[in-house]
Amino acid sequence: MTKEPNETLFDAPPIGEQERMIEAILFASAEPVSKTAIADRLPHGCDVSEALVHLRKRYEGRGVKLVKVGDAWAFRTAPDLGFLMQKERFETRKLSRAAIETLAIIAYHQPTTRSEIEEIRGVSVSRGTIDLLLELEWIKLGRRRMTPGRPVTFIVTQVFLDHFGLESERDLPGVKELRDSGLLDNRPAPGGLLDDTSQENEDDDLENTDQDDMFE
Amino acid sequence: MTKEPNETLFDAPPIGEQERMIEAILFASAEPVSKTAIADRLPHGCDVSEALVHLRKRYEGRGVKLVKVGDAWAFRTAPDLGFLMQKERFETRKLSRAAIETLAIIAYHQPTTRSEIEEIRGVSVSRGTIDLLLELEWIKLGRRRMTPGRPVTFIVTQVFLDHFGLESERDLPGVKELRDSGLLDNRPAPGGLLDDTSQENEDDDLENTDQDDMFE
Amino acid sequence: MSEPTPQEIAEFEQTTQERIASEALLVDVDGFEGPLDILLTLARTQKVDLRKISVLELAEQYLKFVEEAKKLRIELAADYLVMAAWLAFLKSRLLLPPDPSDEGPSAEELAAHLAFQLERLEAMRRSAAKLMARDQMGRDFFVRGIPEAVSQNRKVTYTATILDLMQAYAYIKTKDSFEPLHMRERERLVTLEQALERMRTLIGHAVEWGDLNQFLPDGWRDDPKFLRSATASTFAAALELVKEGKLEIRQSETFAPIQIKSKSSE
Repeated sequence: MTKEPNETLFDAPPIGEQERMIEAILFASAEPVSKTAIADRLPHGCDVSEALVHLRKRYEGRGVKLVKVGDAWAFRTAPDLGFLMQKERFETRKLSRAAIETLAIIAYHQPTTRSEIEEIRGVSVSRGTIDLLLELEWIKLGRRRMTPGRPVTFIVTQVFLDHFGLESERDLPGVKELRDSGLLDNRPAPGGLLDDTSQENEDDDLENTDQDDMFE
Repeated sequence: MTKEPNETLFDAPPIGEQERMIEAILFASAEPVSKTAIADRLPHGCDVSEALVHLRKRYEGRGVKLVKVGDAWAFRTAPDLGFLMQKERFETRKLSRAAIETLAIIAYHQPTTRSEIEEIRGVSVSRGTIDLLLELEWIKLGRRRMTPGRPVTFIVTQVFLDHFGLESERDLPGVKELRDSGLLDNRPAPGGLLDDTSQENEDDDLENTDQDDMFE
Repeated sequence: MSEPTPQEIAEFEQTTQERIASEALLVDVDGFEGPLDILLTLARTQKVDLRKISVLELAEQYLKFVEEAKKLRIELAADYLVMAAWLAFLKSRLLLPPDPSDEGPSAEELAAHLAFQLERLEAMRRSAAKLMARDQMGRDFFVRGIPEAVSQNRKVTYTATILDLMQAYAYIKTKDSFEPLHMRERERLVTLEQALERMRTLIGHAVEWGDLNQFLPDGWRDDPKFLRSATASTFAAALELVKEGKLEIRQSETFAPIQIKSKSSE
């Protein structure tokens, strides 16, 4: 394979120029753009990481800020100016307690299975709750658990991180304290007596098909 | 006239703060925002014009710029970075047999006419094949032949020579050399090796005028 | 009628409060998300750290709650009753001295796990609340309002090497001298006529049943391609001769050797 001529013909542009190129790319996108995607669009030889550091600093204290979402980057308005944005605000349906708790359990325990969620909450998880979270693209399917039945697991998405302004799952509020205190451990019930939820839940699943319980 | 109470109750935020407020509004708005609309959303007493001047200056030479659209304001990608908004996908294709044969005939027999090419190849030459070679700038039109109908002739170009690493057309190896190098010894073995070549050439039949046949 | 003593009033008020409290819990039972949720609510009334909770007391509170529900003829879902049965079991185990012959987890282990579950549920509730209290997109911060689409341009480059070029030319220049499919090659076939002619001269000798392939022309058995041609022609010729009444033909089973015999020999 022959190389593109410009790969070798030209040096990478100066860092300031790289910075404004990234600025343009990120400004133009509503979704976070991954570092790789940025690099793909810049001339060869650019140092995306370095330019991003400069750019982030440049926007500190401004009306918009450069945020990291997983391995991607995006401009977002400064949260303290939210009050100006009445026009842009979109009314989201208020999530039910069941949906919020399920989301939190997935975020903090991911990858986690449905029966683990049910064990933590002590009630069955209605199919509609999971469906809603999938629809919002806040959760997605992870790898199957290598246990009998190979149950699917759920994990949170970049959309979730973006929505809650999180750089990564490690930035979930209080996650370190929870882990240190052992509350995120998967601790099975001794003798499995209380762990009877799975059985109960099967009938619950069948009855519980309406989504009403998700919204307050 | 009595003044509005809030005019005197609160001072307008400092100009820097007004600037970042406008920055956020213009960033998040789905369309350009007029000065009046900006003023409506800012706290009372702000000097929108003044703040806009500052903001515009701040973005001078950056990857995005503050532009006036009619009587409204918006952020736009800097014009010189428009190329970043185009993603180019490079594809490398091998020239089809029909195209390479046509090119070879032009190279060895130039200046040559279309009907001569057809005579040598024994099949018609599709318009697309010639067009592609012209587009690649590997061939160009030569002088018209001084025969009835004054047909156009084709000759190869400097681009052709550069691509194939030739100094001049005279550097093309002669038929004798081809034979000596064994290139002419690809005489098919008895029993139908000829079949696959004739198949490839079928594309180039008279009916076939679309360009699909050019690519293998 | 005597006035109630202050003590009586106080008692009455206390019981009223308790009754209101317990009824509130019951009337609201629909709002609870299962027995664990009820237990967590009851546990909070102990006003101690969940790690120091008295599971025995909690079990009693829960059982009392279920009793109250029965009295008020409130139908509790099955899982509430399952929990009640389990807590009754746990309570008796906690009260009795441990039986050394008992297998499985101890009452203390079971109680500790229940406490862990309650603590974990509460922690998740708190985390969920913290999560929802964060700045949220579309509420507190906003995305770019005028995104610019990235247009896709496809750029095709063509490649060909000097070798491609030369081979192509070589092919054209030698094409004329290629020999078309030769009749000479066709001569290596046995036609039906040839086979028939040959068979006619041979069948006179076939007085006994003999395999058909004995009648194949010499020198045709080595090359499988020619063998096939000869076999087909000879077989067709044999059938033709059978039709003429000059030959008999038989085969014991599928794929078995085909045998022929001269008919005139009988």
